[in-house]
Formats: sequence, C-alpha cells, structure tokens
Amino acid sequence: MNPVNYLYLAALLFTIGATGVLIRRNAIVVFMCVELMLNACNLAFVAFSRMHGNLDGQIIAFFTMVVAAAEVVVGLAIIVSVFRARHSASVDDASLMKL
Amino acid sequence: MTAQLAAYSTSTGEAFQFWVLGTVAVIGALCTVFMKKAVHSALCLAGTMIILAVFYLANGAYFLGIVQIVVYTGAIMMLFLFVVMLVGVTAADSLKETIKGQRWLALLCGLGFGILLIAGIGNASLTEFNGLGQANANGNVEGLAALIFTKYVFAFELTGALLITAAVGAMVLTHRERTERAKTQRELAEQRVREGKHVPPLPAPGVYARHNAVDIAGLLPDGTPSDLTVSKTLRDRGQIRDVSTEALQDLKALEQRAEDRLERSNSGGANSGGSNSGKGSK
Amino acid sequence: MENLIALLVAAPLLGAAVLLCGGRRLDAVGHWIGTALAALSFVFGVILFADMLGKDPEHRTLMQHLFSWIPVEGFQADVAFQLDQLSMTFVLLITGVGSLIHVYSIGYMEHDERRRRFFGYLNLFLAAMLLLVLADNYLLLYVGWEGVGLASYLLIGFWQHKPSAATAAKKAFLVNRVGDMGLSIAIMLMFTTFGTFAFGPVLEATGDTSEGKLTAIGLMLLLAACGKSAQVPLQSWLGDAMEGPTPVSALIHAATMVTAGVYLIVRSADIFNAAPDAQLVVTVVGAVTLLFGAIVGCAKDDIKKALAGSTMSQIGYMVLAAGLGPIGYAFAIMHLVTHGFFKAGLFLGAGSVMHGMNDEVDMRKYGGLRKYMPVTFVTFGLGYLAIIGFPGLSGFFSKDKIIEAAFAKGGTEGWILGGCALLGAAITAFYMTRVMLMTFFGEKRWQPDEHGHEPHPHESPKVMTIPMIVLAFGSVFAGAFFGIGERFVKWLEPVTGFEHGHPPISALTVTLSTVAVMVLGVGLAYVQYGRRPVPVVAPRGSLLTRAARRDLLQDDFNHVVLVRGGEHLTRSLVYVDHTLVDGVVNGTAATMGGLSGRLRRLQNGFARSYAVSMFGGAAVLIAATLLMRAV
Amino acid sequence: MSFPLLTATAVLPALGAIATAAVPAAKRTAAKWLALVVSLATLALAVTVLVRFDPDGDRYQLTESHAWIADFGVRYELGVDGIAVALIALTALLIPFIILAGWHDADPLETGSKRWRPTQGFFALILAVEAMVIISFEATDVFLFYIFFEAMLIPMYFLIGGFGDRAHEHGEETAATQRSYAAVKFLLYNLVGGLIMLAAVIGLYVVAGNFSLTEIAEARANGTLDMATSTERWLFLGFFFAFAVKAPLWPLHTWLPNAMGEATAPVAVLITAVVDKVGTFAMLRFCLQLFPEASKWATPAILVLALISIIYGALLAVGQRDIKRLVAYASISHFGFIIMGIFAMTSQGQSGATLYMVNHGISTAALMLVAGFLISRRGSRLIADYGGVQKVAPVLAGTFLIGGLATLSLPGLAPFVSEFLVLVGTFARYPAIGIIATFGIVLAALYVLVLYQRTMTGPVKAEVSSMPDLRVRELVVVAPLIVLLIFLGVYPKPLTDIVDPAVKQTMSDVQKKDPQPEVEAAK
Repeated sequence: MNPVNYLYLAALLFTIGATGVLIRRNAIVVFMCVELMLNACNLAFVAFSRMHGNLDGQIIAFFTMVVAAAEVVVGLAIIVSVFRARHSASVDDASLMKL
Repeated sequence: MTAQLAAYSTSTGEAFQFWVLGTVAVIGALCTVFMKKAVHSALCLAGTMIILAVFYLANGAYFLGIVQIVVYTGAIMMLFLFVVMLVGVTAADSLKETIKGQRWLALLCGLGFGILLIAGIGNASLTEFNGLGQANANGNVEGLAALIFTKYVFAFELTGALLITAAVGAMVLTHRERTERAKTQRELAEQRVREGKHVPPLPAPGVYARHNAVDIAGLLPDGTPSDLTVSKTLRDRGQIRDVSTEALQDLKALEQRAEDRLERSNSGGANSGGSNSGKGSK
Repeated sequence: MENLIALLVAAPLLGAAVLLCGGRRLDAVGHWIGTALAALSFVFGVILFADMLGKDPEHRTLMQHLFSWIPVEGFQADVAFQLDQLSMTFVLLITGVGSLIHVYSIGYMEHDERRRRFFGYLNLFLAAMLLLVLADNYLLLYVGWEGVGLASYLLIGFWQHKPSAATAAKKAFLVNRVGDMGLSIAIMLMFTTFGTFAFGPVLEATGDTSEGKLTAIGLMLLLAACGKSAQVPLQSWLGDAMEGPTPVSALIHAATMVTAGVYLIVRSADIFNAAPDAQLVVTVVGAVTLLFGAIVGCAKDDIKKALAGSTMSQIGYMVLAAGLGPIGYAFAIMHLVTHGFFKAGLFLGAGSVMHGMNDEVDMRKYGGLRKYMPVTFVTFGLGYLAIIGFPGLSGFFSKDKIIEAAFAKGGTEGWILGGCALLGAAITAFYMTRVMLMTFFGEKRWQPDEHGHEPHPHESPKVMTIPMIVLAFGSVFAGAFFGIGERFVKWLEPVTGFEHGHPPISALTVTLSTVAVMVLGVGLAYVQYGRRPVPVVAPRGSLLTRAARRDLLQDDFNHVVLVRGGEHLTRSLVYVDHTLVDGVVNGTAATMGGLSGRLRRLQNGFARSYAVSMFGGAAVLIAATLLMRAV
Repeated sequence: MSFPLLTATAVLPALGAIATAAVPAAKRTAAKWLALVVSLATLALAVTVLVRFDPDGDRYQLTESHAWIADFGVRYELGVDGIAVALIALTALLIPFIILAGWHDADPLETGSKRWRPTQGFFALILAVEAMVIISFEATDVFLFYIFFEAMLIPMYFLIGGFGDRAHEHGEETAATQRSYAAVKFLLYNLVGGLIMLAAVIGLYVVAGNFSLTEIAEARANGTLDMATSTERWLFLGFFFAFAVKAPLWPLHTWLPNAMGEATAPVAVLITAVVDKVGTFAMLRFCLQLFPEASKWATPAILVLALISIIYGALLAVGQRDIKRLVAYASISHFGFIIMGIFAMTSQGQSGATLYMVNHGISTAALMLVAGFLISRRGSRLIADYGGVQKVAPVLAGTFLIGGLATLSLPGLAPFVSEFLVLVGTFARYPAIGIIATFGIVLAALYVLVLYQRTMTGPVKAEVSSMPDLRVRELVVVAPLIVLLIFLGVYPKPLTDIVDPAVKQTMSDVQKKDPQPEVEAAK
C-alpha cells in the first residue's frame, strides 16, 4: 500500500468535516466538524512527516493540536454564553449581522 | 523488507489496518455530520479520533498518537460532552434546511472541493517516501523535543501565551459578575404580592402526580400537566416530559379497577359507597 | 518725429484711463479733459502731417517699434506703428472729426449725469481707432479693431437703463464678433502662409503663394470688413446702433469706425490685387449694400435710422470702389473722407434737431423746422447737397469718380456695377430729399407728448453749432480740394497704387448721367413729400416699403434662424447635458446602487452562507492553482 | 546645501493651515489675518522662485532630491521648469485674493441658524489646498505628484460641501442637499480618475522601474527604455483620463458646474483657477514627456474632444440661468482651448496653452469674485433676479464688465494673447479644427454680453435698488486682478520669456517640429 492513501483519507475527512460545517445548525456539532477538519489536517501532516523522513510535520500537527485546544476552550465558552443570552445553540439564530 | 522497498510501500498488516480502520473512520465522520443528536455526533467523532490516533502510531508519530488519545479524545471531547449536557442533551437538531439552497450549495461545494483535493493529491508526485527510521532513531519524543526547544522554540512559547489567553478568555466569557445584590426571600415575597400574579410559591414538580423527576410536570387535579412546576431552564429548552396522557390513562385504569372492586364490595362496605356514588355520578 | 505716433494714441488713452478711473471728483471737468486730449491728439496729427508733407512722396512712411508684444517660438507680434499717407488721412479724419464731436458733445450731453464717463468712452474710442489705423501688423490692428468694437458697444449702450439700447449694443458687438472671426482666421492664414502678419512682409510676399490662399485670406478680410462696416450680410446692427447718443452715431457709426472695413481692404490692397475672385466678391457686396442701404433709408421715419441706411449705402460705395482695385482705392478713401465730413455734419444736425425737439426722432413729427433752427438748417442743407452729389460740393467729386471707376471695371460686370452705382445715386437723392423735406419744410406736425409737454424747437447752443459749421465747411470744399488736379490720388498713390480707369463711356457722360439721376431722385421726392402734406401716422405703404421699414426682413431672418434656432439649440443642449451626459454618469451610479442592493442580499447574516462562499472560494482557488500548474 | 526654496514654498502654507486651524474659536479675525499673512508670505516665496529661475538655464531648476521610499524607488524630487514657475506664481498670487474675497464667507450665520461654520477651518483648508497644488506643480517624481494630486480632493471636498452661499433661493435645507451632492460628485469623479491613474502609475513603475520623471523621460528619449506601443498607449490613457476629469474635458465635465455653482465664489475660483490647472499642467508635463508617441497617437481624438468642449461649453453657458453655473460652463469652454493648445503640438499652441492657464486663472477670478460680491448682496444666483445694477453700483458693474470682457478674450486683455496663440497654433497644424474653434469666440461674446445685459443693464429692479457699490476690501481684491489682466494683455513678454524655453523642451520631447510657413517652406 502506498502511504499516499493516508492523504486521500485525510482529504476525504476534511471534505466531510467541511460539508458538516456548512449544513449543520447546531453550533456544537459545527464545532465538532471543525475539529474533524483539523484532525484530517493533522493526519496529512503526520503522513507528510513520514514521507519526508523528518519530524517537522509532526511538530506542526502538535501545534495544531495546541491551537485546537485553545480554540475549543474559547469556542465552547462562546457557545455557552450565546446560549445563555439567546437560549439557543443554532448558528442561524445568530444572524444579526445582516443588513 | 528492504529499506528500498520501504520507500514505496508498507507492510500488508498496515494496509489491512488502514483499509478496515479507514472505512470505520469515514463512517464515523459521516455519522458525526449526520447524527441528529449532538451526543451521538460527539461519540462518533471520538471514535474517529481514536482511529486517527492509531494511524498516527502506525505512521511513526508515537507521541502524537498518545496525545491524540489522551488530550483530544480524553479531554477535548469530554469538554464537548460537558457543553452538550449544559446546553441540552436531548435537544435533537432538526436536519431540515432553512436557508434556501444552502444544502445543495454545500454539497456541491463539498463535492467539488473533495474532487479537486483528491485530484491535486493524485497530480502530485508523491511516489517516494523516506520513512521515519532515521528521524526516530533517538526516540520519537526526544526527536520532537529537540525540535520544539530549538527550531520551534519561539512558536512554542507563543502557543503557551495563546493557551493562557484562551483560558482567561474562556473564563471571561462564561463568568458573570453579579452587579446587583441578590434579592432576599422577603423581598421576593413582597414582589410576588405586589405583582399579584402568583402569590403562593410555585408548585413542586410531581406533586400531584406519580412521578417526581424534575423534568416532568406535576398534574393538576383534573389530570392536566402544569408547566409551572418545572424549572424555567427546562421549560425554555422544551425538555418537559409530558406524562399527562399516560397518567390520565393510568388514572382511568385505576378507577376502572376500583370500580370493579367496589362493585364487588358494594354490599360489603358503606364506607366506600359514598365515594363510589360520587364517582359514578361523574 | 516717430515718437509722436505713440503719443497720438497715448493722449486719448490717457484721457480714457483718467476719466474712467477718476471717479466723481472729475465730473465737473471731465468733458474738458476729454476734449483737450482729443484736440491734443489732433495737434500731434497735424504736426506729423506737416512733417510728412516736407518729405519725398516715396519716403513718407514713418515706422515706430515700441516693444515686442508676443514673442513666442516662431511667432512674433510687436507693438509697432506705421504711419504712411493712408494712415495719415485717417489720423486727421479721426482726430479732426473726433475733436469736433467732442466739442459738440459738451453741449449735447450737458444734462446727462454720466457725461464724464461718456467722454471717457469717446476717448477710448479715439485711442482704439488710432491704434487700428496706425498698427503695422494685422494683430495689432485686430486689437484696435476690437477696441473700437468695445467702445462702440459701450457708447451704443450708454443709456443702459433703456433695454433697447442694451440690446442694440449687444447686437452690435455680436455681429461684429462674427466679422472679427473672419479677421482672426485671416491672420491665422497669413501666419501659416507667410509666417508673419506684419503689413510689410505679408504684402511683399503675395507673389510667393497661390491665388487660392490669397482668395481665402481676402474673403476672410472681407468678412471682417462686412462686420465692422455694416455690409450685407452683417449690416443688421447699424440701424439698431442708433440707440446711442447722437454724437456717437456721428463719430463712430458714420464718420470713422464703420469705415474701418474700407481701410482694411485698401490696406490689404496687394492681397486683393492678386486675388481677382475675392475682389469680385468685394464689389458685389458693395453694390448690394449700397442699394440695400439706400432702399432701407427711403422707408425709415426715424431720422437717425434713415441716416444710418444712408451710411450703409455710402460705405457700400466705398467698398465697391475698394473692390475695383487700383482704379478705385484712392476714390474709396476720398469718398470716405468726404463722407466723414458730410455724414458727421448730417448726424450732428439730426442731433441738434432732436435736442430742440425733446429727443423726438420721428420725422413725421417734425416739419417746418427751418424757421426755428436756421443754423442747423443751413449746415444740414449743405451736408444734404454734398451727399446727393450736387455739382461742386464734395460728394459730387468723390461719388462721381466711384461710379466712373465702376464702369471702368469693364465687361458686363462693369455695366452692372456702374448701373447699380447710378441707381444708388438716384435713390440717395430721393431719400435725402425726403429727410430734408420732412424735417425742415412743410407744416409743423409736432404734438404734445403724453405728459403734455409741447416741444419748443430752438437753436442749439454755440458749442454745438460751431462743430456743425466746421463740418459743413468741409462738406462743401473738401471734395473740390481733393478732386481738382487729382491731389488726393497723388497723395495716396505711393501706398495704394493708382491706375486710371478707362470706362467704356466717356467720363463726361458718366458725370452728366450722375447729375441727371440725382435731379430725378430729388424731383420724385419733391413730388411725393414736398407737394403733399406728410401724414403724421405712417401709411401702410407698399410691400417693398413695409419690407424696407423692417430692414428688408433681414432681422426677421436673423431672428427666426439664428436667435430662435440658437435658443432651441442651447435649450436642448442644456437638456442633453443634464439628462444624457450627466445621465450616463448618474445612471452608472444608479446601476451600481441597484447592483449593490442585489448583492447585499447575499449578506443574509447567516454564518453558514458566508462559510459556503468561503468554501466555494477555496475550491475555486484550488482549481485555479491546478489549472495554472497544468498549463 | 542651499536653502530648499521649493519645499519652503509648499511647506509654508501647509504650516499656515495647521496654525490657522489651531487658532481658538473665539479669535476668528486673528485666524483670517493669519491666513492672509501666510498666503502673502507664500506669494513672496513664489516671487523669489520666479526671480531665481533662469529661463535660459537648465530645464529643471532649484531641484531637490531625497530618498523617500527606497523599496519602490520613490524619491522626494522637486524641480520647476518655466511652465511650473508660471503656475506656482499664479497659485500663490490668487490665494490671497481668494482669502480676502472670502473674508466673511465662513462667518457664523445669524443666530437661529443651525448650521455650524468653522471659520478657522475654511481658511485652513484653502491654505492646505494651496500647499498641495504648489507641490503638485513642483514634483518631478510621478508618485509624489500622484499623492498630492489625489490628496487635494480632501480639502476641496470639505470646502465645497461645507461652505455654501450665505443666502440661497431655495432655502437652507435644499442648499445643503445640493451642496453635498455637488461635493460628492466632485469627489467621485476625481477619485475615479485618480484610481485609473493609480493603476497607470503602478504600470509605469512596472515598466520603468522607478518613478522619476526626469530619469524616465531621459530613458525614453535615449531609447534605453522601450515600451511596447500598446503599453504606452494604455499608460497614457490612464494618466490622461485623470487629468481630463480634473481639467475637465467633455464629456467628463459635469461635476464642474455643480461644484462651482454650490461652492462660494472664492472656492469656485479655487476650483477652476487653481486646482483644475493641475490637470492641464500635468498633461503637459507628464503625458507628453512620458508618453510622447502615445500622445501623438491620441492627438486627433483629444483635439476633437477639446473642440466639442469649446463649442459645447459655450453653448451651454448661453443657456444657463444661474450666474455661477454660467461661469463654470464658460470655464469648460476655456479648458477646451487649453487642452487644444497643448495637443496641437506646436510651439504657439503650447505656449498659448500655458499662458491661457495663467490668464484664465486671473480672468475667471476677476469675473467670479465680482459675481460673488453681487450674489452676496442680493442673495440669489439667478440671472433673472437682477437688472439695472449698473445704475446703482457702477463700479461693481464696471469691474464685472472687465472680467467679462477678459472672459470673451477682448484684445488688450491678457486672455486674448493666449487664446489667439492657441488658435494660431492649432490652425497651423489642423486648419479645420482651428476654424471651428474660432466660433467659440463669437459664442463667448454671446454668453458674456447676455449675462451683462440681463444683470447690469435695463430698468433697476426693486430688489437691487439699494444695493451698495463695491466696498474697499472688495475693491482691493478686484483692482489688482484687473491691472494684471491689462498688463499681461499689453506686455506678456515677461511671462512668455519664462514659458517659451520650457515649451521648446516639451516640443523636443515629442519630437515635433512646428509646421513651416508655406512661403518659407517653398524657398
């Protein structure tokens, strides 16, 4: 098997995640889909790391995880406070930015 | 397996593992997207992540694989579940689209994007790969550490700052300072009297019913449920479980049984005859 | 001696500057300053004349280079003067008649509160006119040309509170501008053809270029002359210009400015000599105008307008003569000078009559005035005899020569032109007799005006009558002085050249027939106006009379075609500018607005919609990258 | 290093603007005097530039050059040729008159009016415009020029939109609406032009590698910098478009009548006599020097547009009912002459065009400022509201007439010299266009005299019967302008001496020779 398959898998997961972001309304699920996309990227990085024979790809994946952790913390906090204010976790309900 | 060969392909075991677990991962991802309930989505995602952790391990990223399981699946996903609980575990998300054309556009874009991405990967000349044998010679963790604390030390420090910021940010966002003194019991009582809407205290859930769960409304004497008995949060979420119909059925059945028994003992006791006639007239 | 030339111009210019900027302080003495400076200029002119007479006829030209005016790469215009016999003639006429009219105006404008300004304008006119005739190049001449136009504008519209005066002034300036356009095109043509527009080099180089170019230049100069000298088709302004005070009519619109066109043609003699086609057009214009003016003059009841028609007609004679080439130039100028005397005298007489008649101009309300204003009657009468060509008086000598020269043109043209000139002489006699009879003879016909003031005709003060007497003197003797022994022709010959014309009929025949038609015209007029009482209200008259009263409908034509057409054009252009040119821009803006209104709906506020566009964008970027790599 | 005279000339009004703006609100009069003194000092500096400039010396003199944005080869390069010197002098000359004429234009309105009129701001903005215009004339770096060419719009926008006539026939509300419409229109037109020019400026940098006018022009002349024909044409069009909007050339002119109509008379003068000149000046300096071939290529089209401007502007002026709009359309006609002169590609035409810029500035200033005095007395811009002013205010009418006569190019007044040179220059190369353009002088007479007749002559209208004549301040504004008009009409040699060598240089840039007169050519 060619390790390139990992990349195809990563692409597939990324696309599924992205589509999920677009069609789900529940903010938490949207967030999960974002996580899925991030993980897909990580997989690709790890695969690249193996292909190139150095650890830089893994480092980037590691940083991605850290950033994702930070992002989750803040994002979930936002969701919670939005929920508190609007009693809804639907992203469509937060549509005050239209003209 | 020679090093030469290792450059182009992997072991059969890994291939088998890839195809099996890969399929499961894709299914998990799809489930994450399409499951109605957030909890289910979260569980499916956790599954996918664990599979990814296995893949990391298979790709020689031992440290990341473990971190993936411990930090990601263990901590982050639990955080997700925690929030899901906070926001409403049973709130099923309707998958019905409300924005015109959004779903089709999304699918179209997703499809196009996927095809392009895959075409891109297919186009790239990625036939050769080196394997991590050399890089991991001193141990994967040591190798990573050496890089992080030399080449990427600046970025690493920055992520530290980012994490602290995020932690503070989360606290700021969720924490609410009380700006006014809480009202005392007495004041609340006075307020109730002043407004005159609902002078006595609100009924407790399940007072007139057979259930005492917090999300089940108490029944009024005529058998209809009273929303007032349920906490406001649950009411707002629409998470009140309505048991009035079955309660009424239960009541009816009870009465039926009582009737039957009373019929039998009608001659026997006058004590329950009064109640029976009362019921009978109803 | 050359330096005097500049002083000639400077004196009246100084007067104009002082009087116009001086303010009310000078009101009391303004007219004296103006008159003194005009007279000073005349004195300079006489000194220069005396000096010139002392020189050899071929070397009488004085040049004075003042300063370089517009020095630009390849283009050189100087402020430089040239005083030759032709200019000298004009200088004397302008300053002489001008000074007399200044004197006359002291009396005529006595009761006008803006008299100081009037004298300022008159001085300005003198300066501009002197510049015109003294310039040594066409561009400087152009300055004088427009300068007299400006002075004429200011003076015609002197009584600005009258809308008719303001309109007439504007009309005069505008019609003149059309002519000026011709002059400027002529100068541009000269520049591209000869590289210069100074008289000397241009006129010397006429042989080096094609006849077509010269014809074009000649025609453009003719256009300019038509505008300034009120020749058909640009004659319409002169009648209206009579709205100005009468001294103005006398000085500008009879004696001097309107003859500038003739000066221009005579000055450009070499160009016209080399362009026979242009010359032919000049003669045709002259002949048509002389008849046109004469016919118009017959029908007008307004004394000044009748005289204006006459002026037009007489200048027609001069233009005709100037178009005849070397056989006519000298006579054109001679007629110009004599005409300057008698026409100025006639106008001053008319002004004197008006002065005594509460500014009434309608001759039908005069009658029998000879008893009331004898001096005016006599001077006006002498001017009258001069203009109709009464043998021995000045008009006789000059006009007769022109008619003779017209016949001498030769061929059919000669006969036609000569015939026209003869016919014109008859009509001249007719309408001038009409004016004379209606004004000074017959019953008195004046009536009280609407305020009940009956006019009390009276003779004008000395300050007005003396200039009239002087001019009458000129009208009587100038012709004989100039004509006998061809004195004037010899004087001008070095500048304009001269050839004796050879008319197909003898000179005596021409003279006799001129006198005959003159007698005929006088007789007809006497029959019509002398023997019968003149009706106070004008009779309806024949079709020709009615047309002539309306300047042969030329004004109506102008009004319908130019004024109305122009109004429609500008109005529609304003509309076009607002709706079309501006509309395109505003339309673009509106389209943008509409488009953004549509586009803004994409901003529906749903984060997911934005995400779709982002995602689609990313897809497009990937596609683009792949395509670029593929290519 | 010698004293940076050119920088000083531009910086002084800029500093003056800041100082004027900083004067406390209560000391209104002090701010006015400060602005006036600064503008006079700038005039003194401009005169020094004029004196120090040697017409027979180098092409660009008093040059200054400093590195500025090294990464893009942008330099702070100043230098003046004869054309620039003349225009700097014109600008510095007109500003004191503009300030003096607008002395009360920005006073607070009577109590009860809600509009706020910051007096200090008005004068500070005028000085700011002066500074930017002067530096635009001085810049020999394309980028530097571009910056100030565009930045000028900001103060102009506020001057047009913020300060209108004191009284208005349609009431204050309508006036404010129309004013902001005019200001926005002005801004949008010029911004569009400027953006297109920006693209061309960047394009020029890509092609040439730096922004220095002198270097690029030299390289073009040597042949070391080759541009593809199409590139040169596109770049030329980009530059020209911006300048044609600013100038303004038909059909990009419609902002001018609005802007001049709604602005106060001094600001209108600032627009047409000063700011717009940058457009025509830039055509001469940048279009012809940087893109000689393309300029020659575009000449026929531009001449036709200029011709349309001349006739069209004049005809529309005839049809106007509003005094200021009439002057605006007259200006459009005059700008047609200027552009025609520039692109006739003859020495006479270009000298004439340069003189025209100066003379038009002075003559329009005279006419427009007097018109402004007239309007401020009656409170209406409509021609029909006047009549017989000559009787009650003869000096005002007289100066108005002289301004009008200058506008119709009466010989003896300055504009005649320039107009005739332009006509001759055009005629020498394009006789038909020259002849048609000559019709413009008849139309000019028409609109000026119609205006004069309707406002100044005829019976005195009741509303104007108590109109005061010119005051001393107003006379101080008008009289020097009139003296200048006459002086430059009679003796323009000092000006032509300065301008002529620069024009010769420009002619050699485009490698055009004057057509030879027929007679000499034959010899």
